[in-house]
Amino acid sequence: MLQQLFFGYYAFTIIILSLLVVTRRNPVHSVMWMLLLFFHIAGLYLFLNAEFIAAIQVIVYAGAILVLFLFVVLLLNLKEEISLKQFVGSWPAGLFVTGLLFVSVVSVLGSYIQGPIGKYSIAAVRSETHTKALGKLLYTEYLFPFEIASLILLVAVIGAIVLAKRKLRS
Amino acid sequence: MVPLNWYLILSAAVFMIGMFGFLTRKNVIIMFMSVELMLNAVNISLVSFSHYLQDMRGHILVFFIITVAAAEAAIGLAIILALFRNKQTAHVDEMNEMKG
Amino acid sequence: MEQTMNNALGFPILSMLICWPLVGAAFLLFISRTNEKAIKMVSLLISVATFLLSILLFSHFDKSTHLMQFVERYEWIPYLNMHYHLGLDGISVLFVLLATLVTVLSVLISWESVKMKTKEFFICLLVLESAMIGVFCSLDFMLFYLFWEAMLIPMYLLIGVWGGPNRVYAAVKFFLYTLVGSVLMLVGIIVLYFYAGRSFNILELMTKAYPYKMQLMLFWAFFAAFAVKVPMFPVHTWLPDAHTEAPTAGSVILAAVLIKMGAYGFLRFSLPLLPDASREMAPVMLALSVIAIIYGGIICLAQTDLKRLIAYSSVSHMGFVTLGIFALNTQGVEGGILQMLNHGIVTGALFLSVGIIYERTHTRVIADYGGVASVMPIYASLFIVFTFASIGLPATNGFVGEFLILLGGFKASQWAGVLSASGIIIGAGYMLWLYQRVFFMETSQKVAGLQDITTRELMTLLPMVILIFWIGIYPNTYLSFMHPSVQHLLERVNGGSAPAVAVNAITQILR
Amino acid sequence: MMTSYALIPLLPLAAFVINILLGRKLLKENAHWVSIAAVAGSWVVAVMALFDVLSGAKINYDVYTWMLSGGFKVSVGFLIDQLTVVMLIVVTTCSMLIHIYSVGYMHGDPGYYRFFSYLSLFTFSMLMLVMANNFLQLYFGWEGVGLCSYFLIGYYFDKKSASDAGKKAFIVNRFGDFGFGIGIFIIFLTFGNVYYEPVFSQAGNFANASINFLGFDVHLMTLIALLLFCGSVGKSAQMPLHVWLPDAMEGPTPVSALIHAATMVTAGVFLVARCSPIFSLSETALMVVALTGAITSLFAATIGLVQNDLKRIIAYSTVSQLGYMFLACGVGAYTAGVFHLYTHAFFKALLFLCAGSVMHAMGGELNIQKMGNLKKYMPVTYITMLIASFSISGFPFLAGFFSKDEILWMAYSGGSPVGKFVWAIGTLVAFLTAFYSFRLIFLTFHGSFRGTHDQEHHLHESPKSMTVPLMLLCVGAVAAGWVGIPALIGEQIGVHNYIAEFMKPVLGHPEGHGTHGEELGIMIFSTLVGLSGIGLAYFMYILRPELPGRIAQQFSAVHRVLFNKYYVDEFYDFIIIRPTIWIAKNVLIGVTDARIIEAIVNGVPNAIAAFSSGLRRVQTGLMQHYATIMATGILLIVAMMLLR
Repeated sequence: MLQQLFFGYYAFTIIILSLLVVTRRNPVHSVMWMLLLFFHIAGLYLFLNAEFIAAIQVIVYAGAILVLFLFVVLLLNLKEEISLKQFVGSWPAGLFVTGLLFVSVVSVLGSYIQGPIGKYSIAAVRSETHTKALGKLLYTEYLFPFEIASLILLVAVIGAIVLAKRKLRS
Repeated sequence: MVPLNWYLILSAAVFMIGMFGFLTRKNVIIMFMSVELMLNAVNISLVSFSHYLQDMRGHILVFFIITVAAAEAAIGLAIILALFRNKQTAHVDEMNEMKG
Repeated sequence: MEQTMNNALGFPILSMLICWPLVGAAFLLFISRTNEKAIKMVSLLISVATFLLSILLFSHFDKSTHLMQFVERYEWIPYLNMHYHLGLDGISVLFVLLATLVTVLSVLISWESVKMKTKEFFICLLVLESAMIGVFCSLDFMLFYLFWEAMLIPMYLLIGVWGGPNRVYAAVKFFLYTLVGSVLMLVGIIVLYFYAGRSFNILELMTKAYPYKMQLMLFWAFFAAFAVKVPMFPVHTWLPDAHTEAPTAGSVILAAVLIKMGAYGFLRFSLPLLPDASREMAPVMLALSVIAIIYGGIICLAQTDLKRLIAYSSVSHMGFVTLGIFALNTQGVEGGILQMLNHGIVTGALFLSVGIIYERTHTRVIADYGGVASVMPIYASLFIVFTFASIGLPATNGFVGEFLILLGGFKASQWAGVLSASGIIIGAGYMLWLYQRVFFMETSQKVAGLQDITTRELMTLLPMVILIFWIGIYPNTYLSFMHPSVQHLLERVNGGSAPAVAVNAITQILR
Repeated sequence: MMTSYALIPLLPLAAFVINILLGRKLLKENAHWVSIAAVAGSWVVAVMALFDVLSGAKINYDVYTWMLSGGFKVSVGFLIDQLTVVMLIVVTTCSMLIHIYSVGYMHGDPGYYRFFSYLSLFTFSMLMLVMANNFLQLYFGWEGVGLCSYFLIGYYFDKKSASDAGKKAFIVNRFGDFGFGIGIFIIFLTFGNVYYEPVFSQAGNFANASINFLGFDVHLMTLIALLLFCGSVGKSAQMPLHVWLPDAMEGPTPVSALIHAATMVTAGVFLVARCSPIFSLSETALMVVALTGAITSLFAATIGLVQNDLKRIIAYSTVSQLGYMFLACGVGAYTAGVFHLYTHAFFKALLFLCAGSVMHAMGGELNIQKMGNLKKYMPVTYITMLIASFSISGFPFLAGFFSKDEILWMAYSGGSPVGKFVWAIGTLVAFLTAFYSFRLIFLTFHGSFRGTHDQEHHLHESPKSMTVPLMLLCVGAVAAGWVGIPALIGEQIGVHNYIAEFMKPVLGHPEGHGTHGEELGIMIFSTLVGLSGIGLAYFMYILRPELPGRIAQQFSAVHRVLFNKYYVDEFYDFIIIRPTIWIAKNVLIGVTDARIIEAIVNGVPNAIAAFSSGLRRVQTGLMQHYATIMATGILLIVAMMLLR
């Protein structure tokens, strides 16, 4: 019962916060609501026994990405921004399509068939700790994708510099 | 015990809200944030799948998604900056160079 | 049946004729574009050399046979049974000569008038020459089609790059018009290919018999390609635009050679491959020809643009050609071939002349002219020769061709003969009116003080004058080339008793 | 010997080539020597040919094959028989005299060499025409003379009226040639040949044949004859294609004399005479010829009555006299027609050259109302012109008298169904001819001078090179007829009708069905008619000079119609030229080309373009729209999977 209540709180808050994020006129407010949203998602992860994921959710998303967003938002002209409508003209179409898509996705949930259960039972992860279990897997079986991810980050770093840098001349 | 479906409905709802944001917002930064929202929705479902199937692969995938999201955010925001410098606007409805 | 003769000359002359301009064009690539004089001299040398080489065809052609001569045959794409197969008979040999001669004159006339992208211009011209020769020599259907389409590209560029103010419209129109027709021809070629047991060999295809329905369909497919090129009424409207906008050399080649290919196509393919359909459809073709003659002529009366007038007169004159061809008798067909040659010479010369004066005045509006005869007497007297050749005055080539055609046409259908003979009245009307407005009357401001033609310009027109009188006074030099080939062709068309026809022909094609 | 005949046309051709190539730079003022030498050479050979023919030779040979295509073969070849020889003599003689005359007349003209080269080219073409041994070569010469006529009428090309007139002459002739050409086609299809000899010898076999022509069954020989006659009508300026000849007077006067009086315009008569074996087989065709001739001669003569332009009056007189010749041919009297052609060449050329002499003196003035009393200043011109006028009016024992009398007698007695009718018209025309000829004489040479003082001051007799040809032609105008003295008179003085006997082998000689008394009556009657015409002119223009004005006022409507040549030019302009150009502009260019063909040709791509520009509107360039559509696509895919 407590679990349901707990999930209910998180689910409700996450949805409300998501709505606030996409509807606020002022981008700074959106970012702030998003910050709160990310913390709640991290909480949900904890609830699902994924403490390492919860940790990087907070560190990377809330700590790094959102701050980056905030920086960029502050570069924009906020005064003009908040005096304008936040939605494009065709927003009802977007709403309609999204709604229908939601209905159709939800309607297939009933036909979900569970696959085979893996070896990482809650108890097994707990005994080893989540971080270690993930780390083992990451550095053995998923070593190659991991290296590629590092390369992607490198490319992103270089790309961001190249794109954001002003042209030397002109 | 919370059924898996509840998580999946939550995930779907967040995803759809993110999608709605992407489809309707003018400001390109908010659109970008909507994309992040959608990624998070996916993450929720992945983590919950992982939990209920007692498998680690969902977590691994989430790990990579977050990595890619970080990279994407960096590049995307850099593009927005460059765009803003050239166009003096962050509103997508004012960018229609591709109009046929 | 043996249909070819061994090459009387010891060397592959046709391949040389096709390659020589291409080699020249490639050579031009290596000359600096600033060195215009060298570019022009090389182009001239190449084209003159090609022309001199083609004279060998004239002197070594065996006039006593209808067989293909100077034949070359090599495997090209064995998988599809395509061959590199070249040869000439009495119908095609003269056009190769015309093409090489006209190219020389085009190079000469472009000497001063092409001011930009000179190098590319002459490369286009030489590539065009090679493609034109290829069209007339090909004995393999696919090779023919290749040259036929290849010719479009340099012409398209000539009009589109070096043309007048409205050049892009004209070039695209020209290209699309001809392409639409050619595509239908390609379908026809493929149908023939499969029907005849996977062969592109024109000579082999000619010996086969095709069911009538198939012939009919193919006839109209080929018609689409050839009629556009001729151009016959009602698909003629690209011609005035193309001629008006094209640079002088482009107009000359267009008038002298390119539009002959349509009529040549009828002679080489439609008639011998599809004899029954040609015979049945001849009345329709005669009617279209008569319409073209009268229609083109009357429209000329209302033209205000020099080049447009001559372009429409081409429609009228080519109407005579198709009339002769589809009269399906000796006089008509021989007259038609001769008239193709004549039209190439006369209309080519008229466009050369217009180019000469356009270079001086930069106007094509007839009303801007007047009294040119007073300031440019030599030019005026050359022009009147062309005018009267165009009208068909005896002793000029136009008369011989038109007379034979009308005689043949009259033989085939009295109405066609009588109605198209009225074309000679209209012809006199618009040409003399044109001449009067441009050359006679008081000297207009625009032409006052113009310098008479230079030696180079005289050299471009003189060959035409000589040919006009040569063909006019002693046409047998040229007619004698055609006799056996035309005879053979007409036997095939009017032969009647075709070999037995396969029953399931249509299903075979469609399979 | 045979080959030397080729020299007759070739010498002028050579002169033409030399003059046109070298004239501008080299010969200049000496251009006439080449041409005159050439035509004199031709004349000599022609006279030799005359003696050959007189001694019974008939020359017919091919020089080379011109065209050969299937069964169609035609050569350049020469046929010299009695008819040809007469024409040769007329052409070379007139041409030579007019060449000489031109030396004086054209002196100082900037296009001197050009003029003489055209004259040579004309002589060449005309000789090719008369010497042809087949229809196609005839056609060659036929068009060739038309070309020269075009050049020479438009000689002063900077004048719009001159270039208009040249163009008009050529195009109007083309209308006639259209029929002529089709005639040749039918001859070839009938006889398989276009040579005179086989055609004429086989014509009899087809006397009753008929042919389906354009859906009508017609008598073959009538059809051929009438089609050939179309050509004659054009070239000889008969109704309804006469309109070009009066305008042709824009050319220099020697040209009018040579081409538009003595030689070229008579080619039509020559053609009819040459084809007499065909014409004779068709009564209908002959009737048409006779009536066309008669009506034209009357029609032209009435116009001639009121014109004031010196050369145009003579031009209408030419049209009228040509009508006379056709009238003769039409009643079967080809010899009479050719005889009149021969005499007419002399006196009409003379009239024109005298007119040229007058123009020369008057400084280009052509209006006879502004002349008068010129006999005082130009005695030679006056006398020669007077004699020519007497000759054309049929004054007894002058050239015109014999030929005209022969025609009228043959018309009256020849047995043609329309003979009496055309005789009556002929006689009336004789009266009118005499009247306007002398009206011209009296207004020009008598009375008082009505021009400006300046002009009067300049009046002078023309130079020798002009007057000598006048005098020579004058001898012809007097004596040319003496070779054809009718038996009625000839028997009294012991001479034969030489020309009729000479021509008999070619043209035959129909006998008149009448008594000597009738013949004498006709002769005297027509002479009296001619004299009364002269008398009336004398009365109106010498005794009562105010009378013509009063009459013109009295019958102003008639006068206006006559003065405006029955409005034929305006009529043609209205029914042929304007509609054609209107159709060209408004129907063919405006509707068929622009609205129908171009509409389809441009319509297809335009439709594609319109469709794609509609399609283009989907591409708004807004990212959200694309994304929404993408989402819709996903939705559709999901829905499809769900609902399957």
